[in-house]
Formats: sequence, C-alpha cells, structure tokens
Amino acid sequence: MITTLPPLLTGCVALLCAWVLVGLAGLLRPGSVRFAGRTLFTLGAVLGLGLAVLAGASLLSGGTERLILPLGLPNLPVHLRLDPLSSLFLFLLGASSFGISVFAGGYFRQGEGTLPGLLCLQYHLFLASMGGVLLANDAYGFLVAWEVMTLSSYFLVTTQHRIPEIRRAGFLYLLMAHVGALCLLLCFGVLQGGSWLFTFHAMRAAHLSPGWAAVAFLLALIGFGAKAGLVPLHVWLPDAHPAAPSPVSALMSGVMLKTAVYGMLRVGLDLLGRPLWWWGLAPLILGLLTIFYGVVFAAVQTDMKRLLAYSSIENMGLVFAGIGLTIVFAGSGMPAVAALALLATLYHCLNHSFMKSLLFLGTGSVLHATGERNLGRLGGLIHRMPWVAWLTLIGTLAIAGLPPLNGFVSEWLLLQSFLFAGQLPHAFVNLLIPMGMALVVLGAALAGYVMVKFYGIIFLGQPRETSLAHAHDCGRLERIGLLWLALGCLALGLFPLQVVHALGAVTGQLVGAAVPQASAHWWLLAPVPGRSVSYGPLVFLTATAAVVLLTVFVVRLIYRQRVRRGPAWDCGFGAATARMQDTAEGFGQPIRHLFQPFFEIERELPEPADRTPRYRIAIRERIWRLAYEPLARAVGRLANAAARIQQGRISVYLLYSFVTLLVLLAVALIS
Amino acid sequence: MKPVDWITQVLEMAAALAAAPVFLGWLNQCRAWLQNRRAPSLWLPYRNLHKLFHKEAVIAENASPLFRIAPYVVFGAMVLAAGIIPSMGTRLPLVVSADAIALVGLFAAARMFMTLAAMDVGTAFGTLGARREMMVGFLAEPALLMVIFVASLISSSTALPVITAHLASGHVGLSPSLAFSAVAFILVLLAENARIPVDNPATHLELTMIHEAMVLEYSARHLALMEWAAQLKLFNYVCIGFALFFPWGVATGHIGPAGLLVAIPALAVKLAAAGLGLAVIETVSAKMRVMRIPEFLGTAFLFAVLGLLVHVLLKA
Amino acid sequence: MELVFLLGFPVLGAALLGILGAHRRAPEINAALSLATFIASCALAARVIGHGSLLFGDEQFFIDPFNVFLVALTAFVGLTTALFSRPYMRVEVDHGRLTPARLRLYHSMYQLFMFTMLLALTTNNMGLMWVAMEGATLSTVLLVTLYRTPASLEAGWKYFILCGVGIAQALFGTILLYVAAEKVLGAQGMTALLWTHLDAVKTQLEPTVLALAFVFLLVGYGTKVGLVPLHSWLPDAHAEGPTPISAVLSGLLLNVALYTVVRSKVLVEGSLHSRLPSVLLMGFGLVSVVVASLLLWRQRDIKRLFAYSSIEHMGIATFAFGMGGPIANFAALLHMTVHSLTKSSIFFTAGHAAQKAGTQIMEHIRGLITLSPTVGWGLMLGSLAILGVPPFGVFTSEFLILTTAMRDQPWATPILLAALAVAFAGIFSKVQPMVFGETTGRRLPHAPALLPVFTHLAIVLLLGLYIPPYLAEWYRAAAHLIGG
Amino acid sequence: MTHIPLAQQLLDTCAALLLLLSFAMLSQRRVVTLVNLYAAQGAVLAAATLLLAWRTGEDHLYVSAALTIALKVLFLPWLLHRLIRRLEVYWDTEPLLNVSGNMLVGLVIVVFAFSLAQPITLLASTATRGAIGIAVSVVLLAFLMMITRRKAMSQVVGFLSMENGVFFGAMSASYGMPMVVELGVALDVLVAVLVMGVFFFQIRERFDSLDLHHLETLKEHE
Repeated sequence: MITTLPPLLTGCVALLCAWVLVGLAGLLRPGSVRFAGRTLFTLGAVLGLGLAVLAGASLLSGGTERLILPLGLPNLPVHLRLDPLSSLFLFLLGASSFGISVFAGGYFRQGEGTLPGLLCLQYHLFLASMGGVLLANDAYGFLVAWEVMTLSSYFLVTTQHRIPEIRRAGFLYLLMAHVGALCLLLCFGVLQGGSWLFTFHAMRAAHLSPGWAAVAFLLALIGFGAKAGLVPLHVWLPDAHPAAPSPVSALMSGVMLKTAVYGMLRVGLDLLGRPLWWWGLAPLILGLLTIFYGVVFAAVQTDMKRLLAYSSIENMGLVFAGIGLTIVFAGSGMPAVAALALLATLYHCLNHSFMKSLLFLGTGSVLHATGERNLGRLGGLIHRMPWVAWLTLIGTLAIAGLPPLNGFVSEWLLLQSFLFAGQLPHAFVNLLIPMGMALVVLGAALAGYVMVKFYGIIFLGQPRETSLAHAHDCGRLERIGLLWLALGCLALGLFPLQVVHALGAVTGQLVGAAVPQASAHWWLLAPVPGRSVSYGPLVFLTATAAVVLLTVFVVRLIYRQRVRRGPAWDCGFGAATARMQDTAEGFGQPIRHLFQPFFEIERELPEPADRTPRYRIAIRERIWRLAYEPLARAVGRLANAAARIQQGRISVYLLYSFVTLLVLLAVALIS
Repeated sequence: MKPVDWITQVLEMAAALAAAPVFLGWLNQCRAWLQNRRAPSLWLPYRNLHKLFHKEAVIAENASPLFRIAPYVVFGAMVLAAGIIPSMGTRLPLVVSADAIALVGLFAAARMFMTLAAMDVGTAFGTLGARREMMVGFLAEPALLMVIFVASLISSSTALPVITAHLASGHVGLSPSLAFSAVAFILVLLAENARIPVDNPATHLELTMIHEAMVLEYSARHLALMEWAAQLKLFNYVCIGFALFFPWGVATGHIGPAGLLVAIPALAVKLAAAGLGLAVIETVSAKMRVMRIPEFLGTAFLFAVLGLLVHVLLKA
Repeated sequence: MELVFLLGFPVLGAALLGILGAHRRAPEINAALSLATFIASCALAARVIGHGSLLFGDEQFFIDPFNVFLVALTAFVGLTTALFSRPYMRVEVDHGRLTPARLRLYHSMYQLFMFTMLLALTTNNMGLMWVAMEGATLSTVLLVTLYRTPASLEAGWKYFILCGVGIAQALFGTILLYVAAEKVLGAQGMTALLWTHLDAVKTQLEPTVLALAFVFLLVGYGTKVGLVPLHSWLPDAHAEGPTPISAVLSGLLLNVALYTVVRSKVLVEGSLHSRLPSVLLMGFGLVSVVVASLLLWRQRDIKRLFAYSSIEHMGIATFAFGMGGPIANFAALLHMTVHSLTKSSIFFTAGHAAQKAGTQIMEHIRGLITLSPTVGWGLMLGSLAILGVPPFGVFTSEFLILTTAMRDQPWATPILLAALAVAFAGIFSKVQPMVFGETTGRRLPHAPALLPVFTHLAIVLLLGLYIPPYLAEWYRAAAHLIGG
Repeated sequence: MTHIPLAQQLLDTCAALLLLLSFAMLSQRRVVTLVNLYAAQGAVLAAATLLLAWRTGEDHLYVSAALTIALKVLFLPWLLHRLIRRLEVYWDTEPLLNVSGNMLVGLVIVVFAFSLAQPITLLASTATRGAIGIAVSVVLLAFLMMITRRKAMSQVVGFLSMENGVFFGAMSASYGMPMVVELGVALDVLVAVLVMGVFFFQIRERFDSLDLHHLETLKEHE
C-alpha cells in the first residue's frame, strides 16, 4: 500500500471525479440550458484543460505512478497507474475535450431530445469513463470503465431517440461494443494465466505458452478492433457517429476511438511482453484493408457527418497498420525502427483527434446554422459563416495530409518506417509490405480527394438552397472551441520535434528504444535511424510565406490597377444556376465508377422524356449482404429450431423429463 | 551551410523562374516542327505573361477571398518546389527542411488550393475541372511517390540531394527497377502537367479540358500567376526526372564557379533533350477519353510498384 | 429464537390474511409481516456471521453461511415484492381483473409461499426440504391461475403437473440417499436424512446408488430450477401469473431450487470419485444458456421474454457450480444474488409498463421514457444490468465465471460467448423500442411503486462497484462449504 | 430348496400384484376403473406395509399403513369418484400410444428398472429389497401413463400411482422414511389432490371439458 499519495495521478483521479460531479450537478436543474448547457460544460472544459496539463507534466517527466483504491472486487481493489503511455492518451483526452466541451457549451439547445441536464451527466460520465479506461491498471477496473464509456456514449448517440434510424444505430453500436467487450473479457481471462490476479503487473509477470498468447492477442484485436471500427467490424461506426450530436461525434471519433488504440498497445506491446513478429501481420493487413475501404466509402458519401465517420475508419486503419508495423519490427529485433513506426502511430492518434474533432464541430455549426446534413443542399457557406469556414479549412488541409500541417507529419513518419521493410529478415513479408506502402499512399491521396469534396461542396460555390441565405455564423463559445482545435493542428504540425521528444518516453516504455535525433536544430525533425532525412516545417512554412509575400509585393509593385467584380464568366454561358454545380454524388462519381465492385448501388435514373427528371442513388456496403444479414438469418433459423422444443403439449413435456431421466440414469449406471 | 549555398539556392529558384516559360516555348516549338507548323517564338510564353499582367482583373461576384489567395499560394509552392529540387547543385539549405515526400506534399497542396479555387465560384465547368483534376491527382501522386521510393530505397534516403548524389556517384549500375519507375514517371509527368494524351493544353473545347477548366474564371494577373505556376510545375517535374534518372552534371559539392560552368550547360542540354522527347510523345499520341485516364495512371502506379518489387527482389 | 420468528411470521401471516381476507389494509399487513420476517432474517444472519454455522431443534434446522445469505435475500425480495404488489394489485382490482376474494387468496398464499421457501432453506432434513419444495409448488399453483384466464389455467396446470412429477422423482432420489446413508449411519436413522450427518460421512456412501440418487434429485429439483429440457413450465407460469408472483418465482423459487441441487451435489461429489455431477451440471447449464438465449429472439410477451432470460441466468449459475472451485462457486453465489435482485426489479417495471400500456405484448408498449421516465429508465437500466453490462453486479459474476471458464473449460467459452451475444441482441432489440420512441400508453391513478425497483438496482450497482468485506467473507465461506 | 418364510412370500406376492395393477392402469381406458385400480393399488400397498410392520415390528410402519388406508384407499378414491360424477368424465379418449404399444414399452421399462435397482438391492439390507426393482418400475410405468393419457383426470391418477410407487420403494428399501417426512409427504399428497380438485372445476368452467388439447395454446412454435 502506498503511504504518500502520488501527486499527478491523484490529481488526475480528482479531476475525473470532478467531471462526474459536474455531470451530476446537471441533474440539479435538468431543464435549464443556461445552467446545464453553458455553465457546466464550460466548467468541464476547464477541468479537461487541467487534466491535459497534469498528463503533459507526467509525460515529460516520464515517470510512473501507482495508486490503489479500496473499491471493486473483494480481493481485487481498483489499481490505477499513470505511465507515459496512459499519460499521452490522457493528454489527448484532456486537450481535445477542452475544445469540444467549450464548443458544446455553446452548442446544445432546447429540444435536442434528452434534457440538457441529463445530456450533461451522460457527457461528463463519458469523459470520466474514458479517463478511467486510461488509468485502470487491472482488468476489472478497465472493463468496467470501458463499458461505462460504451454505455454513456450509447445514451448520447440515442439523444434523439424518436428517430428510428438513430435507435437502430444505437442498438447496433451497443451490440457490437458488447460483443467486443466480451472478447476483451476472455482475452484478460487468458492473460491472467491461472494466477487469479487480474492486475496488469501480474499479467506482465504471467508466462503464457505461445499458443495462448496468440489467442489473447487475437481476442484483443477483435475486441479493440470492434471499438476502433476495423473492417469488417466497422459497420456500427458510420451509423453511430453521425447519429450523435456533433460534439459527441467529435468525442467519439476524436477521443473514444483512441482508447481502443490505447488498449491495443497496452495489451499487444505491454502486457504480452515481447510479441512475435508475425502477430503484427494481422493488424497490419486489416489496417491496410480498412484504410482503403474507409476512404473509398468516404468518397461516395452524401451526408457530411457520414463522410467524416468513414474518414475516421480510414484513419483508424492507418493507426492499426502502424501498430502492426511496430510489432513486426519489434518482433524481428529492429527496436529503433519499431520505435519510429510506433512514433508515427502515436503521432497520428494525436493528430487525428484534433483534426477530426475540428471537422465534426465544424459540421455541427453548419448543421445548426442550416439544419442540413446532406451535402447536396449546402454550398457557399464561406460567405455566410467565415469563422467556421476558415477554421474548418485548416482541419481539411491537415487531414488531407498536406505540409506543413500535422496530418503530414505522421504520414511522413509512417512512410519513413515503411521504407525499412526491405531490411526485414523474412522473405515474402518484405515483399508484402511495400505493397502496403502503396496502399497507404493511395489512401492518403484519396483522402485529399475526399476532403476537397467535403470542403468545396459545403463552403464553396453557390448556395444550393435559398434557405441557406439565412445561415448565421457560430457563437462565441463555439468559435473558441474551433480555434483551440485549429491551433492544436497548427502546433502539432509546426513543432514536431518537441512532440517527438515528448513521445520518446512512450516508445521507450513500449519497444525499449527511443527515437534517435540526428539533427541538432530545434526546428528540424530527423528521427530516422541511420539515414540523413529531415523535415523542418517551420522553415518550410516561412519559405512558402516568404515567396508568396514576395510575389504579392512584386505584383503589386509592377501593377496597380483595381479589381473589377463581374458575373461569373463560365465560358460565356449566361444562365448558370446553383443547380448546375457538381452535387456530392457528381463529385464522387469517378470513385464510384472506378471501385464499382466495392459498392452495392441502386440507381433511379430519369426517363429520357421526363418532364421533371429525378436522379436518386443509394449506396450500401456489400458486407451487410455478405456477412451480417446471413448471420442474423442463421440465428433466426436456429431460434426457430429451438422453438420446436416448446410446442405446447404437456405430454411432450413429460416425455422430455422422462427421456432425460432414463438417459441420465443409464449414464449414471455406466459411469 | 555556407553563404555560397544560399546563393546557389536563390540562383536555382531564379533560374527556374526564368527558364520555365522558355522551356514551354521550346516544347511548343518542337511540337510545331514535328507537326509541320510554323513555330511560334521561343519567347511567346513571356509575352503572354506580360500581357496578362497588364490587363484589368475581373473576378466573379460570389468569389471568396480563397479565390484571390489561391494563385499566389500555388505560385509560391511551385517556386519553393523549384528550390528543393537539385537541378544544378545538391547543397541546398532548403532541402534539409523538405525531402521528396514533402515535395510531393507541396504539389498536393498546390493542387488542393487550385481545385478549391476552381470550386469557389461555383460554375459547372469549375467543379468539373476540379473533379477531374483530383481524379488525376489521387492516382498520379502515389505513382510519383512510389517512383521516388524506388530511388530512395536504392540510396536509402528520401532526401533528393542525397539520392541524386548517390546516383550520380556512379557506383549504381544500370538498374531495372529504375527503368520501370522511369516509365512510370513519364506517364505521371504527362498526366500531372496536362499534356496530351491526358489533357490538351491548347484546347478550348470545354468538355474535354481539365486544367483549363479550373482556371476558366481567372483573368489578368491571377491567370498569369496560374499559367506561370503551371510552367514551373512542368519544369520542376522535368528536373525531378533529371535528379532521379539523369543526375549527370549536377554539382554535388559546394557549387563554385567551376561547378556552375558544368551544371548550367548540362541542365540546358538535358532540358532541350527533354523538350524534344516530350514533343515527340505528344505528337505521336492522341488525347484519350477522360474515363480512360484512371487506366493510364493505374498503369503508371503499377509500373512504379513493380519497380519497387523488382528492387526488393533483386536488391538492384 | 430468530428462527422461530423467521418461520413464525409467514405462517402467522398466512393464517391472519386468510381470516381477515379482503380487509382494506390487507396489503399493508402483508408488507408489515414481510418486514418482520426480513428483520428476523437479518438477526439470524448477524448471528451466523457472529458464531458460524448453527443447529436448531434437535438438528432439524441447520443454518450455515450458504443458506443464511439466501434466507436474507429471500426475505428481502419478499419484502420489496410485497411493497410493490400493494399499488400493483390495487390497480388490478380497479381494472376488474381480480375480485377481493382472490386478493385474499393471493395474500395468504403469498405468505405461505414465503414460509415454504424459508423452510426449504433452513431445514437440515433432506426429507423436509422435499416437503417444503412441494409445498412451494402447491402454494404458487393457485396464484399462477389467479386471473382464471384460459392461458393462466393452462400455465397453472402445466406448472402443477410438470413440477409435481419432477418433485416425485426428487422424492425417490431422497429415498435412495436415505437408503445409502442408513447403511452407514445405522438403521433407525432419524439422523440418516440430516444433511450435516450425511455431509460428515459422505465419503463412505455407496457411489453407484448415490449416482442414481443424484440423477433423480437433479431431474426433480432441476425441473424447478428450469434447466432445459425440463424448463417447459417456466415461461408459461411466469408470463400468466400476476407480476409479483413472476418476480418471486424467478427471483426466489429458482434460487431455492438451485440451492437444493447444490446441496445434493455436495454430498454426491463427496462420495463419487468420478466428476459425473460436475459434468452433468455444466452440461445442463450450457444447454439451458444456449436454448434460452435462442428462444429470446422469438418472444412477443414482455414477461415471457424475461422468464427465458431467467432460464439463461440459472444456466450460467449452474454451469459455474458445475465448474466448481472457490472462484467459480463464489461467482455463482454472487450471480444468484444479483440475478434475483435484478430480475425481480425488472419484473416490477415490466408490470408497471404492461399496466400503462394495457397489454403485455411488446409491440404495443412504446416510448415509456416519455410516458413515465422513472419506469422507462428502470426498465432500461434493469435490462442492461441483466445483460451483464457493467457497472452492475451481474457483470461482476459473469466476469469471474467467464475468466474462470477461459482457464478451466476453454472449450465452453465460445459457446458462452455466442450465447451471451445472441441473448444481448434478443433482449435489447426488444427493450430499446419499448423504452424509447413515441408513446401510446396512458397515465394511471396509482403512482407506481418504484422504491423497490431502484433499491434493487442500487444494490446491484453497489455490488458491481464494491463488495463489502463482510459480504465477501460470507460468500467465501459459502463457496468454501460448497467446496470443490 | 431353502425355506422362504410365509410373510416373505406374501410380500413378494404384494409386490407382484402392484406391478400387475400398474400394467392394468396402463392399459385401462375407463376413468372410473382407473380410479378403482388406484384404490386397489393403495390397498395392496397398505397390506404390504402391515405385513412388513408385523414382521419387523417397526411401529411407525403401522402408522403409515393406517395413513395409506385412510388416504389412498378411502379418501382419495372417494374424492375422485365424486369429481368424476360431478364433471361427467367417464371415458378417456384413445391414448397417444395404443395399448399393445404401451405394454411393449412398459415391458422394456420394467427390464430397465430392474437393472437399475440392482446396485440398490445389493446395498439395501431389508428383507424386501427384491421388491425395489418393482417400485422403480411402478414409478416409471406411472410416468409412461401420464405421458400417454389425454384427460386431465387420468393424468392425475397416474401422478398418484407414481407417488404410490415411490412410497413402496421407500418401504421396501428401508422400511419407510422417518415419521416427520412421511407425514409431510402424506400432507403434500392430500393438498395436491385438493388443489387438483379446484383445478378441475376451474378448467371445467373455462373449457367445459377436461380434455388436455385445450391446454396446448401456450407455445413458441407456430
């Protein structure tokens, strides 16, 4: 038992409790938006900031703190642990939740279905439980926090429970999450290795046979993969994330998915000790598959939040590919490279949480301003809501992986680590992985396509509906939230070296190797072991800025005439209307055309002689037809078979007992 | 980094700025000759730019600030790219802050701004152009990246100067993987710079055009910047080709007067040859349908990946 | 002394309520007597915790940690159910589904039922245990048919015949046990049916006979536990009886039946050298879990749905007892506790919901959360709890059971996993639309009795987050008694 | 040949009679006769108990014999007859399994029962241990009868005769159970039959027949 309380960990726990209290406070005046909506959410945001600070401090110190609370099972009190890995993800949680909570403070209004006070409770329980997942140091505490997280998010998803689709989405989400949690449960059952101690350090100590270890790894992959939306367990994600109110979608995509990554790293690289290299292939291949699948489907979406959800799937694929790569390298005795891959993975987690939260919040503002989620009815909002538009642009460029923003850094790191695949001692694998690299690159490029579609159709062009004329820009709190996240994207993009330094402790903890830092300059990132490769976003940015400004200056200098505004030329075609712009479907058409086999498309084409031509197209995932519907049917058939047992005639029931009796007696006699 | 390197750096950018229009002019001349036309003047692109700069700019009413910023950003990106690619010397201060991947990223950024600007006014042709451009882009970028990766696997670095220096140093023999990726690169180059058979820079038939469709709404100085940026892009791509496949004559050490004496003529010769080559390709091939482009670029991508596999297999 | 009170109050109550009959305050009296019983049980429990196992009435009664916690649980749920039935039955009478005369029957039989169960738990005499179990059946049969509807009559008849026949087998098993014991303990064994004595000499009992005895006992009492394929009476009886009875049936009777099975298992396993009893229990458990969770998919009647879920959970507990070992037994006991608490609270809310909607058919129960938030949330949380979602206690026991299974019986885990998933889909896909969405129901004159519901849920929640040390000790002692 | 004491022979005869009666019930289709047979079974049981009591001098066996006569020979048959008259159910319909089939299955069951009783017989120390097998088969035969009958009434008679078998088993294996238990059992049986009576009237007033096919509506399988 610890005599003196560890400062940072205690602080974190206190903050989590404070979150719960804030949530409960919401029940005091559940009806009032001003109190529950504004005040409490802002309070929660401040707590989040505090959490980020504490976690950051512990990350930089690189130390580990433990704490035991007298709760939980009789001989298994709740163990808590704050080590670099958990502090990194805690930081992520705190930092992005600050922006999201501030935004939420301005976002929630009356008539969102659930009462604001209840919403506040669920929201803060959600936050606190995520913190609990990251701090838990024993299987039981972990699972409890994990499921509370699922549950609270489920209630948040079904905020507008009157809409059947949303109910369906919530049900699907909870079902998949529960099955995943059961897998995790079994995984821990294997990990505890008969010691009946469910603490993580006991699991680290337990010695498993390779077979059992592999089983545990596989179960963990299924469990956490289901949460992270890994293909083919992703089906719940594109329904659930859009269904939730936008701040919640932001939390789910931005933070909750990362808890799955955390769990995967915790189990795969920490609890299982030294992983075998070929375990890595499973997450790698699944991850690559997921990247491609997610981005292709994102490209053909017409609902802006669905589009973002699929893009989240893609990014999770990227992360899991990174994890797989890490394990492959770590298992083949290349710790330095493994550290590089792990670095890319962690970095991308940070990036994605900021970028995706930013984008989801942006869509939230659009949704409130216009009441529209369908891209086909938006457009030209950059004039009506400049704040949202310009801040979202940063997120868009970042997630498209453009330098000098943050999305690029992690992709750069990942590609650098991919380039080492050739040195792997395993034939065939070092062939396979370059293919993987090709997929990653293709995914990144497609992400660019998706983002142009996303941004261009929502914010640029002419408004596709007259109602959009009344769209208003977002309020003050919302602006602060967006601004915070946008700044986060910039900072992560411009000061990678500092971030990498901070992450060093984590890589050291997980693969036992920090990333070498070749360059002496504070502005230059050169993490690749034994290679003279470097990337300096600051220089990059300043150079670009310098050139651009110089150009502007020169142009102004040599040419001083005014700019005239006129009607759009459009090749002299006068009667151009807003309806002649590309719709979302139109913009996605090339992708749809190219990757036909992926989709299950149903078209409704107008007749040649149609007075009022209508064109409708619905795209479903084949996986429903191929996997899930047959599964459901099979269970249904089994249920019918089982129902035959219960067919109402008492004689038959008596016969059951009779036969059972005789059989058992016979068995008893024989044995 | 010595001041001399900074000089080289500036010199390179300046050279690119100056040479890009001329190179286009030269390309057009070659094409004209091959097609038995009277060749336009070598300096025609300059005249065009000059003319455009002195016109009055007209911008659509519903154009957002993004529309006006885009040309400068695109132009700036291209100039910076020119500064990263070792066309004459490899000791470039800027290079340490941006390797080949960053270079591709830079091109991508330029493309992104261009397409967004094209969608900004919200005309049918603008969005059409943007869509097609992205369709080209999402296949061309990976292909280009894979091409670069082949070279960087050979020289175990993604920094262009290192690659060039390593390849130029001569102890890399003729390697099949490079051959594969060279083919891929040429296909990418054609697609990325809106050359026949992917796009026809000379056309004004709206339905077939890609690049032109995007800049339809631009006029005067904005258009000039866009055009110039396009020329720079072509120039940059050609220089990348040199850096990867024909790194001869590039000064790998500190670039003194002597180095210049070698580098400049070498570059000029290579450019001339490249222009001729491109002209030949463009003359013998016909413009393809838009929906064929993915196949075209898919081939390029495939070649690049093949190059990679060949390298891993043969370690060559 | 406490024991006298414990058993005395219900008998008194049965008589009193039988005489007073349709008195205006009969429900309150019922509740009061249940409260008294509960207090007595607490006193008893306190004493057992203090002094360990006790013997009363020349060894006819035996209290050890194992049964005393079930006694306390039974008394507690009995109390809360009485509280719940107060407004519930009033509403039923207002709806004209019940006459005052039947209300009298209901109250006195309720107390009698309590008595029989407490007797079955506390007696040390296997024969008396049998008598009590049969008594439990008889006292509830007429409650199941309380509404006199065709369906309820059918349900009652099946309940009566199947359990009657089953219990007859149990009697035969008891006799065999007696025969075997007599051999060891000497004839004229008034002692030869006393569990304590049997337990003392269990290693010397003749294995084959005991094996046969166990089979008879298992089939007999297993019928009352509702183990597939002996379960056929259970869903009917639960669905057609009045809701308080459904609550006590699945919350208490099943527990008591399982208790008797485990008692017999302890004896038999002591004498047998094969693992026959464990294997049988595990087999029955798995089959019950699988079949029940499949049948959940086809339910339309809310109470029937949760009746099947009871079968499923009894299956889980049985499986755990089958696995044996300190942790599995601990988990099984915990599971019995949390299941009876959760399930009874679910039946309470389900009853209110059915009254509000005027039907038990789930398609017609919609949007409870808008109609009456408390009932809605009660049903939602209760269902989630019973589905083993943390932080509720059911998760705790399932956590222990599954992790144990993963080590000891890995072959069974895929089956359990699939079954639990199917059960989750089956129940939640039906609960969600009942709680959420637009509503059709109407308000009722009597305010629903939600104290019991939320008391139960609170306790279950507590058990999920924190098991008080003395409670844990108690469970451990019990688990130790069951041995393995 | 060894001399078997008269009491022993009588006891064995009783056992044989019991088995015979069970078979008779199995084949019997008239409800009234069924009840009479049940009464006869009770009588034989009582006789056996008395013999045993006389032979072993166990007092409590006298008591249980008295109980048996009171309950199973007099009261229950009387009650059942009354019910039959009140409810006018004289005939059972054709059983689910025809008589010869019943008999055949019954025979198999008897064989099984005897093999089952083997270890018990070895263990038991009573003079009547040979009869255990018969007890078991009486129980199982009653079970079979309950399965094959279609009228509530005949099912009940089956139930009761099963109880007879159990009782006989107890007696022959260990000279009966402790007194407390026997009293309890008797009480339960009594209550059971009363409850059943109530039931009959309820069922009757609902369906105006005691045919079990009315009671086949609650089921999962359509």
